[in-house]
Amino acid sequence: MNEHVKKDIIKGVDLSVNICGVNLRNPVITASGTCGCGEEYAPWYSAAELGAISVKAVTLEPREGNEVPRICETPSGILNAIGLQNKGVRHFVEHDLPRLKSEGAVVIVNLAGRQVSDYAETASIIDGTDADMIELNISCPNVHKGGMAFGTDKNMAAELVSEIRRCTSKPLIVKLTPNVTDITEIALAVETAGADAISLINTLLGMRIDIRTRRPMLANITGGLSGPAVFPVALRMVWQVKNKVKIPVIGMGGISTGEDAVEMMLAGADAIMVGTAMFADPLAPIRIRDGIADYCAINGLPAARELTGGVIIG
Amino acid sequence: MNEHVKKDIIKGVDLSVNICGVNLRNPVITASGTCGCGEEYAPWYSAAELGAISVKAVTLEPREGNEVPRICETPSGILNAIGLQNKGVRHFVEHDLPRLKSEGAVVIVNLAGRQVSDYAETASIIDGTDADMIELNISCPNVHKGGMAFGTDKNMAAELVSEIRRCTSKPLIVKLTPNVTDITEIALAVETAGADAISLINTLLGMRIDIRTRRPMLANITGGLSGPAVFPVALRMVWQVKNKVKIPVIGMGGISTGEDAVEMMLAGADAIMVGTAMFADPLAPIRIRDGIADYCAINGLPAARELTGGVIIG
Amino acid sequence: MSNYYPAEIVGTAVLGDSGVRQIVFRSPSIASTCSPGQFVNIACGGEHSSHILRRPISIAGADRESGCVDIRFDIKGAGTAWMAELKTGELLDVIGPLGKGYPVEPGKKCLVVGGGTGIYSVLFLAKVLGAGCKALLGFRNSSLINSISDFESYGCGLSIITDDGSSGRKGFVTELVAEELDRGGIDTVYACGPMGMLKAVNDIVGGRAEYYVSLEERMGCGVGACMACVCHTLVGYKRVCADGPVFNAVEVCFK
Amino acid sequence: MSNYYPAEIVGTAVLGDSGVRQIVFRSPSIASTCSPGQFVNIACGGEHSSHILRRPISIAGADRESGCVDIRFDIKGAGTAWMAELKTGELLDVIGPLGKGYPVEPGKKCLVVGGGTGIYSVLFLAKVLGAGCKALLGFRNSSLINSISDFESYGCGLSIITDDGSSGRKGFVTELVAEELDRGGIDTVYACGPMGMLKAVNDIVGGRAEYYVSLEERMGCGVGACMACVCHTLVGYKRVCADGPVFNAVEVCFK
Ligand SMILES: Cc1cc2nc3c(=O)[nH]c(=O)nc-3n(C[C@H](O)[C@H](O)[C@H](O)COP(=O)(O)OP(=O)(O)OC[C@H]3O[C@@H](n4cnc5c(N)ncnc54)[C@H](O)[C@@H]3O)c2cc1C
Ligand SMILES: Cc1cc2nc3c(=O)[nH]c(=O)nc-3n(C[C@H](O)[C@H](O)[C@H](O)COP(=O)(O)OP(=O)(O)OC[C@H]3O[C@@H](n4cnc5c(N)ncnc54)[C@H](O)[C@@H]3O)c2cc1C
Ligand SMILES: Cc1cc2nc3c(=O)[nH]c(=O)nc-3n(C[C@H](O)[C@H](O)[C@H](O)COP(=O)(O)O)c2cc1C
Ligand SMILES: Cc1cc2nc3c(=O)[nH]c(=O)nc-3n(C[C@H](O)[C@H](O)[C@H](O)COP(=O)(O)O)c2cc1C
Ligand code: FES
Ligand code: FES
Repeated sequence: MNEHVKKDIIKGVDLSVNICGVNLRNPVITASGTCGCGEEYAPWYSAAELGAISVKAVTLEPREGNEVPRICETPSGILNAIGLQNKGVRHFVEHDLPRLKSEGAVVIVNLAGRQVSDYAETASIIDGTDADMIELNISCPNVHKGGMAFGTDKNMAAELVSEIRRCTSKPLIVKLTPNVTDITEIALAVETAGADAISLINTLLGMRIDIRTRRPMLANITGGLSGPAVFPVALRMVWQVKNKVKIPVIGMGGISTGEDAVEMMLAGADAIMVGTAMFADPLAPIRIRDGIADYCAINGLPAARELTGGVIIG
Repeated sequence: MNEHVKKDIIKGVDLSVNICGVNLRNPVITASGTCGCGEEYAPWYSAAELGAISVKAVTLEPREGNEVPRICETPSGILNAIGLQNKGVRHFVEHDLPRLKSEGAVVIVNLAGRQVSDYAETASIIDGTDADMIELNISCPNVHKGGMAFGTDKNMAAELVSEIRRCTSKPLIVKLTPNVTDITEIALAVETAGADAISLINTLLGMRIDIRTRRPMLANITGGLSGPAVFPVALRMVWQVKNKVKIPVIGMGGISTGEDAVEMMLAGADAIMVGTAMFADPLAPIRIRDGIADYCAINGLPAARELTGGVIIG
Repeated sequence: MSNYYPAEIVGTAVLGDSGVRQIVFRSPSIASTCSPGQFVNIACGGEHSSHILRRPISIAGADRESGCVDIRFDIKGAGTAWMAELKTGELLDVIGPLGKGYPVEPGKKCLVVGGGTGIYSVLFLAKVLGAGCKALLGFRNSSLINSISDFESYGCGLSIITDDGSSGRKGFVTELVAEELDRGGIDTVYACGPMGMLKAVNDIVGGRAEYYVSLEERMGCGVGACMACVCHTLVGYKRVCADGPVFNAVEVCFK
Repeated sequence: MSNYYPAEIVGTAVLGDSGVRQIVFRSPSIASTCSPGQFVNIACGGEHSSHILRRPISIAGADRESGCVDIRFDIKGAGTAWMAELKTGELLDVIGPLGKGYPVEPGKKCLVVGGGTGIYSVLFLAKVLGAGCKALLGFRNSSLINSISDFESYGCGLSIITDDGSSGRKGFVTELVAEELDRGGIDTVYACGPMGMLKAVNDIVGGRAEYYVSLEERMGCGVGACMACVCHTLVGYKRVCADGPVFNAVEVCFK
């Protein structure tokens, strides 16, 4: 499909991975919502240097998003409630996608909606473009109809995925919410319904109150927790899901160092995403890529993909 | 019931709270599993200085617990998988309970089991003692039959609570697990089944891998996440539950300062529990108690209980 | 998180009775490219920190020759309390310059208006404008007054007012703005401070001069990627960190 | 977390080529009550730290008069790396003394056996036992050798062995133990080091002397309350932090 994508060989380590037919030069993808459409991080790195970029969620129509404050800090984490602000899929297809593709980036389009028909229409529009993959966001906790309900019910999740499967022949990643009792149940349901890969985790639902004003820290009252604080929960879920499904798994949640990325791959991730870490260090994705190479080189692994699922149990 | 318990008045602030008929001199309770049966913290404070002590889970028969390592660190948190090691309820009733009661502590007995009959028999034994309350642990993630299954299914939870309700006339607190899709559903089910109060949260299921050995950091593979990292999740759940149930709510999860405790009470907690914070600072419960008094004094609140549910929405 | 963008601290100070802190750090790249109204983003808590978000702080001054950058801040919470303990010789983890600063046109007669921590942002502007501007500063009370001699050294005119009259005149900085505008001849007004002040000044300016405001909002990325820091404008939400923090007041929806 | 139990650092050092760090801090309460085999629990990362667990480190020496306590440690991970950067005059957040130390009976002839970071714990013991003991120390190679002159200064006998023979004799410390025991007259053997070494020494001692071992395990509370740090004994699990870290080897299940 995208055979032209070159492989990163760093310190003699082949970093390339293949996620349902799409070649990534390295396993590091920037996470949806934290890197816009790549432009803003241009002073630090080009989106083409990444394994891929998962762009800010696009919806059928433009969305305003939530009131401010939209973000606050928690111990080793942050809460956000952006509310899917975006200019709509048509603007994305006209302005952002061509730029990203011409730069040579592998583009994952994160897709959100309110109802099945929204999702479907948006997916059909993306299907007609040269975007590389679709990431179905059935997990946004910050809008009343942001898809989280789809992500917490295995039947609704499966229905949505089947429907979108019919709208596109592009590789379909389904992004899961961690706010569920049994993540493997949802993972199996979306696999059966036709997902080509699974990405997880989206944010954990959280809340903070400003004790000076006694008001919630976020205008939206609750928001999504991300950053290092959630890493152990994310790692556990990736491990559980990898043990159940056959399709590739993209792991994320709190990864901020090369070591974290290695740990996530050992737990079962075929590739990883980096979000919140960029807020502290814009160069985080590059540093993490190099850290994976370092670990592999030191441990005599010829290719990063050999890390996947390498945890030794028992 | 325990009218003799004195009220803490610090800086003119009345810190006392009443949880389903039991008087606590202040709202700070040490969390089950983190303070043993109180003895070890004697060099720092006596259990009688606390609002109450929730002792390490007791089970009908002695339990060995899990292999080591049983604990590891995560960003602003820890994972533990102790596995309910304890000497059984009879040992507790003979040795620990009399000592705690003679010291003047308000004692909450944290109760765990494998099946309904275990729980019931243990509750009946406790019912015949002078323990102040029972905390039904339907939420331990670290043993295969540690009650977590009860805590993730509203019907199983309700059945267990009804059964235990029949075994004891003591105030019955039910401790919920956060590893569920909808915490309010479980909270309502246990309230209807006869719970007198709800405590939450137990730990979030997590995992870490040592990338040097490629083995899980814990012998149990997965463990429970606690500490500041989980605070925003705990706060959100306390707020959600308080908005649904009429019975008192005891909030915990990552509280390490007086400000955290105030925030948890504003979210809806009638009392709070402190666990992991004691590992960093053995004096944490006392410091947190004083911090609550400071906040109330500065903000002109005559009694700490007025904090409960004081968050301003809208 | 660790010191990815280290800059050596070459001086620190407590400014007068106000408790306001000053840090001067060496960063030739920031000093040589920054302009008034831009800000830096500072990592707090050190290498093992539990604080994930950087703290945005306005650039209060910069010197190309020495490569030094001056920031001034109030202690508001954990991050600024930590910054206040830093010492000369230590490293500051700082990213910048960020955002779009005040547009400056030569030869214009200007007012620079500052309230609270907003005075640090306009201090740098006053340095650039020099005698071409008059600075109008509001403080809650006399004990909070600081950075005055710096404004004076830049040769701009200066008027100070305190809410309680504990130093100089009693009242709000908006009164000074009204008087200066009534006097006539002002081309541009620049302001940084609390939203209430910015809005009140907007009403007073009422189209009689160009009016630029510097806004504050809680930030995630600080570079325009995450949509956390938006403000309402006539054309919808804009990002304070990347489209601002300085905006032409005509496009801002003051509420 | 903040400095709840602050003790001023009065000296730091890097010990020889080994890279081992030494910190001496002033804590009269710890110095006056501690005994060999006990440990302190140190908060790492500073006030804004994301590290929740304290790090257990053996007391390598203490002086009642000056109130000073000596600890020595290898850099293993984030916590010890942070500790290694501490400087004289800074505060260490330290709780102790914790645990049960080595039981010492006057007039006995003893061997103190140390391997790896286990030598710091037996260093304090050698100070107390003085000429009543002989210290047998094993290192992986010569570059890791440290603290030797301290052992010497306490007047105890001393033998060193390295895994690779790069300094002194080549082999494992167990060989030295076997030889000393074969020579006869040893009442008590104390050992601290890797589990493999403790077990091997146990086999060698084989009931010919009293044998005490100091164990390590990952800790939560460090005071006996959480059941995180248990070890297998003949009577079930015991807590390394509160029932140990020193145990009579007869009760320990070496596996
Ligand atoms: C563009 C810009 C320029 C600024 N320039 C200055 C300056 O020159 N001097 C100065 O004293 N202050 C300035 N501020 C405000 C300063 O950023 C906050 O006071 C500081 O972030 C508080 O951090 P804290 O950890 O001490 O407080 P906390 O309340 O503990 O901070 C918690 C979180 O909220 C954020 N936050 C808190 N207050 C504000 C605020 N007013 N604006 C934005 N985010 C906030 C913090 O960045 C952090 O993420 C500026 C803010 C912005 C947006
Ligand atoms: C009773 C006792 C006494 C000790 N005395 C010394 C000493 O005098 N000198 C010395 O160099 N080391 C000593 N150690 C080992 C020392 O505690 C660890 O090397 C240190 O905790 C590593 O922390 P870190 O953050 O650098 O490593 P990391 O691996 O990042 O630590 C992560 C977590 O694992 C724990 N951990 C890691 N290694 C160990 C270990 N071997 N034992 C227990 N917990 C561990 C840490 O405490 C921390 O909670 C002792 C351990 C114990 C239990
Ligand atoms: C500010 C912000 C905005 C986000 N927006 C989206 C989004 O639009 N779509 C989506 O699927 N996930 C979104 N996420 C979730 C991230 O993609 C990611 O799943 C999560 O933050 C966990 O990874 P991290 O800890 O590395 O940030 C957002 C996260 C943040 C912090
Ligand atoms: C080491 C450890 C052991 C625990 N054991 C129990 C237990 O036996 N029963 C129980 O209900 N909760 C147990 N918990 C959970 C705590 O009581 C508490 O719910 C959780 O740790 C969150 O609070 P914290 O962040 O303040 O620690 C344990 C927690 C820890 C850290
Ligand atoms: S802080 Fe991310 S867009 Fe402004
Ligand atoms: S560390 Fe808690 S019992 Fe030993």
